[in-house]
Amino acid sequence: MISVSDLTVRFARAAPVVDGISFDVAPGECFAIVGQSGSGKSVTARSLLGLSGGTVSGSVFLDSVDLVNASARQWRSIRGKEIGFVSQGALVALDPLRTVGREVGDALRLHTSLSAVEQSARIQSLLSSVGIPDPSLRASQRADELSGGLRQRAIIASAIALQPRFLIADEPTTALDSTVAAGILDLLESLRASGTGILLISHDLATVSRLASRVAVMQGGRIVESGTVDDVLRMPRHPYTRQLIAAVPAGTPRHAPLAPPPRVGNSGPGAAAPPAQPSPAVSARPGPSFPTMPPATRPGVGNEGPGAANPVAEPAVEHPGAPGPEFSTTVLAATGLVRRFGPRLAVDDVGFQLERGRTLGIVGESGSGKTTVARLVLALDKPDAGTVELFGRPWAGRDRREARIGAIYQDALSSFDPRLTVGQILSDAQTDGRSRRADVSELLELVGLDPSIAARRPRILSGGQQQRVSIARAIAPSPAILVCDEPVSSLDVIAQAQVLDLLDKLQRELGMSYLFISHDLGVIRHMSDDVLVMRDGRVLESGPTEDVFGAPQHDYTRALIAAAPTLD
Amino acid sequence: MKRTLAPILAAATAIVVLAGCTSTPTTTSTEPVSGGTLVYASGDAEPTCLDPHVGGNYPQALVATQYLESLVSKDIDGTVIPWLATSWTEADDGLSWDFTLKSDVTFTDGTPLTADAVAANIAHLQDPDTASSTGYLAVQKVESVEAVDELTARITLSSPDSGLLDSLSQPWLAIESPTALERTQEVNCESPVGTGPFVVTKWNRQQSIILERNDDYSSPPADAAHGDVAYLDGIEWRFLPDSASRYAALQSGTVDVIDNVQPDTIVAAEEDDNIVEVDAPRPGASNRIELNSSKAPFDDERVREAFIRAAGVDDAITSLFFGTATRSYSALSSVESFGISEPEIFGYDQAEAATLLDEAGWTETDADGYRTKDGKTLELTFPVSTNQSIPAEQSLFEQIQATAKEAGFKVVLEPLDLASWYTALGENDYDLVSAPYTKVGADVLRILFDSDGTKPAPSGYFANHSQVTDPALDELLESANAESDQDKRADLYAQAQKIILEGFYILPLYDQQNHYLLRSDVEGFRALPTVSTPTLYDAWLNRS
Amino acid sequence: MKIRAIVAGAILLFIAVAALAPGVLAPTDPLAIHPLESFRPPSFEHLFGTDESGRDILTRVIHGAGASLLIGLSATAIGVSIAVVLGLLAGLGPRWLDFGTTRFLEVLFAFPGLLFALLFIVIYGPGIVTSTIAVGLATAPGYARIIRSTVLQVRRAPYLEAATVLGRGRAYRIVHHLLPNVAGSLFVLVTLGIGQSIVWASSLSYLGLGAVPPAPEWGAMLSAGRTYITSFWWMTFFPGAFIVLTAVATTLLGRSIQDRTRS
Amino acid sequence: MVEPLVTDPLPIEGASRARHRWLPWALLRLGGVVFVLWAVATVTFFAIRLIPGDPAEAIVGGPGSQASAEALAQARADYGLDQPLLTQYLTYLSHLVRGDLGNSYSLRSPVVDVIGENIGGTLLLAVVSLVVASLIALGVAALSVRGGRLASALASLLEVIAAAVPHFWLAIALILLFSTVLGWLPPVSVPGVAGLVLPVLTLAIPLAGFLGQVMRESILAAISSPFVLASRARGENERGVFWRHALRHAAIPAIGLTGWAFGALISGAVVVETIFARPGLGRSLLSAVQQRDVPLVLGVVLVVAVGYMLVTTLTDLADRLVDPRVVRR
Repeated sequence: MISVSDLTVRFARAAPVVDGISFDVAPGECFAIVGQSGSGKSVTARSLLGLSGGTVSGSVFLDSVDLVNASARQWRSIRGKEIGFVSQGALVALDPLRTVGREVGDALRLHTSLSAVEQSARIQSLLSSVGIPDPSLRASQRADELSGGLRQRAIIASAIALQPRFLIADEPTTALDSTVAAGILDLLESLRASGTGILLISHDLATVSRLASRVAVMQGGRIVESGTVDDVLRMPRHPYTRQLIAAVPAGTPRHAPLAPPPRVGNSGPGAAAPPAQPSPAVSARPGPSFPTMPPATRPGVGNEGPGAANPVAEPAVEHPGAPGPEFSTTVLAATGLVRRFGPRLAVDDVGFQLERGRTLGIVGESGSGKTTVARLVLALDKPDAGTVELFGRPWAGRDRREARIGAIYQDALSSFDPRLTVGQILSDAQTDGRSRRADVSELLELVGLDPSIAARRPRILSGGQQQRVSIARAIAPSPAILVCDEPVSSLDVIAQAQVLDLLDKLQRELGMSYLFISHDLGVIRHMSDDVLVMRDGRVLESGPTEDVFGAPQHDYTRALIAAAPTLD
Repeated sequence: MKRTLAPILAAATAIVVLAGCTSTPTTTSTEPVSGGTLVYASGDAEPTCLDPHVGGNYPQALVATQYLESLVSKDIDGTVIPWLATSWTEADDGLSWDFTLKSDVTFTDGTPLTADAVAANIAHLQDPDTASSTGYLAVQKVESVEAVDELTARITLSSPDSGLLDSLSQPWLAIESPTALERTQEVNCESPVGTGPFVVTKWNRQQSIILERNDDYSSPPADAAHGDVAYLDGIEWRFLPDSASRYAALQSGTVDVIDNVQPDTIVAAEEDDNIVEVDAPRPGASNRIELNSSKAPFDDERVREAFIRAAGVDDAITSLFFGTATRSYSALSSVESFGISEPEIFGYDQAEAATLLDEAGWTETDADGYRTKDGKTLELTFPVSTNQSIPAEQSLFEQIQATAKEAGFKVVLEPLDLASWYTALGENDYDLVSAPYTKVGADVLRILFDSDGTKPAPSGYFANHSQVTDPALDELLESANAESDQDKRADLYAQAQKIILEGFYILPLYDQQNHYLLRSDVEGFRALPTVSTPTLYDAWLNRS
Repeated sequence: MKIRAIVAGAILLFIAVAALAPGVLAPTDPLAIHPLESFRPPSFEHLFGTDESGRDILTRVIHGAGASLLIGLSATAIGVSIAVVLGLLAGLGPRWLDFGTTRFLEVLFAFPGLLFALLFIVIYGPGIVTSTIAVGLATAPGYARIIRSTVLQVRRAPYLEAATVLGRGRAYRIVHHLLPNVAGSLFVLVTLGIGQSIVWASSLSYLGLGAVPPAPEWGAMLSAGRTYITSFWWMTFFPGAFIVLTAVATTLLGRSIQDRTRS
Repeated sequence: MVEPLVTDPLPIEGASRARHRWLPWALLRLGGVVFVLWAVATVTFFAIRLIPGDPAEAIVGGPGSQASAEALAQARADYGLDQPLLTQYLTYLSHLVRGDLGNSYSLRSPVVDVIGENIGGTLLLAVVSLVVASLIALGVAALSVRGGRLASALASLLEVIAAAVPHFWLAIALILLFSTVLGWLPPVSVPGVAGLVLPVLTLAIPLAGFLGQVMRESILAAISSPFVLASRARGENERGVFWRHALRHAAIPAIGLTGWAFGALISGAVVVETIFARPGLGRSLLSAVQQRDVPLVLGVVLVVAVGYMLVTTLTDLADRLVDPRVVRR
């Protein structure tokens, strides 16, 4: 039994990062701590191993052993032996320069007197026990020769090498594909079932709900709410918990807001997007007139989608006159796209159509070719076969200004010229590169940012703010199509919710069509009208979102759905 | 070896100046011990050829003294004494000399020393292929050499040469094995063969020359302290060009003897009981700045005088040499008995310099304070050979530059490597230059100031840098050289020197500095009184 | 971190003032000799002592800043100019050009710095101008490689792709995004390079192949002082210390700029 | 912030694929070496022709060398200066291939012999200095990493200073301290270990400054990385973390710098061998430069270029052994 009471951790003289929290974990139980980055959950996990690096007060007991006052010698006999640790970042938690076997065997080397041969045998049996095929080969390889899932399994193998009674798993599935993550969670579950106590740390309520029986919600170093998973999810008492739950896109209908209606004008730039702090008004504002956007070239305003619940007034803009009803509403069409990288087919006969004002989601795991599709559509890359048509005309990257296709990216920050301020970036986009001094306050307000942010450089903004700037830049030249490549994958769940809400709002206001790419089934399902499921460069199935996910035709789609964490 | 040893020993020890200490045991207190290898660290350039006939510079002389010997030597008083030649006679007309050689002397390759060997050596020096400069100039008057008998060589001259014995005493005219000279120059440069107390066994280029004792040695000069083979087993002759590391090496005992000692180091060494100084100024010319009289502005004697008046030398020597060097007012080294000193000619007087320049027409002054004439600046090019002038001397030139500026001279110092320096001289692209010239005897004046000296030797070198072409001077030098009466010679040389000094062709500085520092347990070290090169024949190591 | 930049800045400011207006800091003539006051150790009268001709070393060090800095700047300018041409050719040109330039640089790298400088000096003879050019040429390949990789890095940067998507042409991207960002690291490179160039040039001077006495240039002062090192350490110590100080200050400044742009 | 989504690289099935790439690598590498050597030879060939004036005169030591007519004729014959340029060039190359680098006029012996006599000393100096520099750098890096921020800042400053100190100045300071004042070590090179200490320190300290900076950065990155946290969580102690993780990561940038370090050491050897009067290539080179002994200068430069290529090839190999990721990239 690990019992923690009044645990406080502080670094130097700053305010405590963990502020008087108490909980306990019993053998065979999974206790979870949920919170956003900066909430103190990882520091909590590390302080149970004496590795927080800060000043620890309060009490932590492993049965009767006082861990707060443990000596270095005591710690060494506890770490790895009594408490195993599955660390954050599956892809970087193995030393890339050492073989997997050595990494896994460390605990054996440190805590047992097994001979080299015995150790090697034990390593192989450990690797197979965590579901790694061909263990002898894998033991001789280094981390980068293993896929993410295998790596995380190897890490678990190293943590359970000595069959510790407790396991601390800090974000064990982050950055893993959902099907892979599901496997890892199953593995942890089997360990729990065999009597190991698990402390699970996660930012993702859905992940937690799969494994834990009890959960604590952490915010700002404190536990704001705790209880059984069922109670907390069904009857959240604390507003923050409610906000977290609401922010989960999985299961939330299309166009329904994920974040609570925010209040106006308090987006302190530079603040690390405090979760409880809502963004400035989005839906409350009337649609702005766009001085730089000639009305004649405005895209058709989205009215085809299931936009019935649209609470916002249509912007006061005319429809472009030309296209009649017989004019195709297809703004983007891809046919038979093929892209080879060496012997590998990254994209293999992919075709789709994107209708005006609608969102086409592409969902797939890493290596499925979805980002390559995005690059082909943006004409940043040439297909080896197949065509892309914009507004019925072939498109290969010429006359980009006429093309009216924009993009936002997963890593918004690196998409900004590091020398430029927010204002310069947006002015450049707004004036088609003619000026870097134009007034961008309207644009900023449109994406819910305070105009004062214009003087700042993007790198001091929070991730959510950076993505908003990126969106503002993308919509400045009034594109008809926006390619969104994993736009929220780097964001906290609440920032993600706000950005998704913003994208939804802008689509309805400006009538843009989205090609929305994500690995996250929940996000795709929430955002898309139509969906494409990709795997290994091929389209497995496609169709209206609810048709595809409601009645999946393909095994892989079913596996994806099964693996996707939900709150239910 | 009929002479008694006592006065020679006294003379030898007198040379050793025991620097600032009394505790060091002196040579006379213990019996010499055989054995040990002495490490000599030379700051001079590494010779490119160990045969001093080839070219003929001081670095070659330094090391050659250990393995080559000359026909005659000199004692501390400047008297010519026997070495490989036991006696000599000059014909009445002064046109031939007979040298009787020491018997039973063999070169280290087994060749016996004979009159033919002497003939072969002179022929080698005169052979243009040898590219000798120093030796070549010294035997210019030799017409032929014949073997009268096995041990008597007769040297026939084109005209009388009273400096012949002086010339023959120099290491550049040392006698080498005629058999060895037959070899290619490349081989002979690598392993010259002589009769000396040591033998070259190995030459590690850029590093050291290894010398071993010649166990068959039998021909020390008449003033040597002993007559047997050398005490030392051998010598490691190292090249340490950096003066600071050279001194540090001596202090630490890594090496036993160093040469080319800087003035500040000499002063510092006085504090060190373990180090002894030997001061052996070189003979021949004094160190001097030569004024190129062949072209403007120094073709005007007034300008030359003005420069000499304006050059502040005394303070500079005081500050830079710490009393280790004495100001010279002579064209010759202070060890040359025919030298005359004329301090009054070289007075420092800026006002006089100004007047002289005015007279010479350099009346205008430009913005920087330099005199001009017809729009031309009074500029003096001064190529400085960084290989030949020690840093203190280069600093001295800087100070002269600074004081000459007061009078309106723009002295342009051009530190150059040896090759570029020769080029500058060869192209007559200099107004001032300082070139050391070491030679035994006052006849050096003939080499430095005779009109013939403006023509290059086979090696390309010419010695008359002031480019004096004065028939009267040529005449005086020639008759002095032909005269065998010492008093008359003295008078003739004095007249010649007066012409040189009063013509303001040179600015004498000091004797050519030649200081050695040695560990105090190195005994019996001395410099040969000929060209002051060290001889380690008598040296021994007083260590247990 | 900030203290580092401030200290470095203060040192460089002092050196810059010394270089531009040495008379302000040291009013007397650096060439004026006082033979009878030679070799004075550091004292109140002569903070850095005097040299072999009785010249005040502090005065000479201050007056030498200009020449030394000029050598460092010129050498760096030569090196960086060549490197910019090579680096941009390789980084922006077609593949074959990049291949060719890269091979060319590889060949140059086989001549380690000082050797290249010595090779140059053996061809054109020693002296202050040749040694400056030699140092510039010798450092060029290193700069070129860094510039090339910076160009390639910036060229592949997501923000250039973002600019493409926004419809900016190639010329616009190069002029408005690529070059300014490369220039940033170029500035760091130059800052770091000046100190190193001064060190290199002074090494050549020390070897007797660069600047020559009596010019009050640091390398030349070192060269003049080295024979007196055992007796009069201050003659070498102070000019050497200023070379080290300048190199350290430029390095620290370069680093702080680098860190600022990186984070 | 949540971990950014890292795309999962394709796992490589089996190590055999990596092994198959050695042959093309070796061939490519060999081609590169041959190319660079050819290019270096070509550069040196044209370097002689860049010298103003008569190339024959330049070869025997410049216009001031007072070269004899025979020496000039010899040089013309050696270098075929009376032949057409292409013939000269081919002759030059064929001489090089046969290991004939011409004659040093200043030392009056074949350049190959001069280099042969001197290369050992320089190599010894360079290798020992490299090892010592790595040890110093690693030691300082390790200590400063443990010592916290202040120690780290101090170490960083020391490294910057060390990297900025010119060799000649350091050499003089070391001689003053260890020979003149303390009298512990000989100020010039003597046979044996004692004579090697000061030259090695002179070369190693600035190099250690450079190496230390990169090593410390990668050690810091390594010990704050998740894999070290994981390792600690398995019960590894500080020493284990250092030896099993940090050291390997420090080695990678150090290996990458070895080629550069070789160049820096050879450059430094010119100064150090002169000051400490050590026989070696550097000292030969300097005196050759001072006497404008062109054949010797070119010979040394060629040999150093060969050495550089060898070193970079070896470090490339070492890099592949220490960090298999390189092979797969």
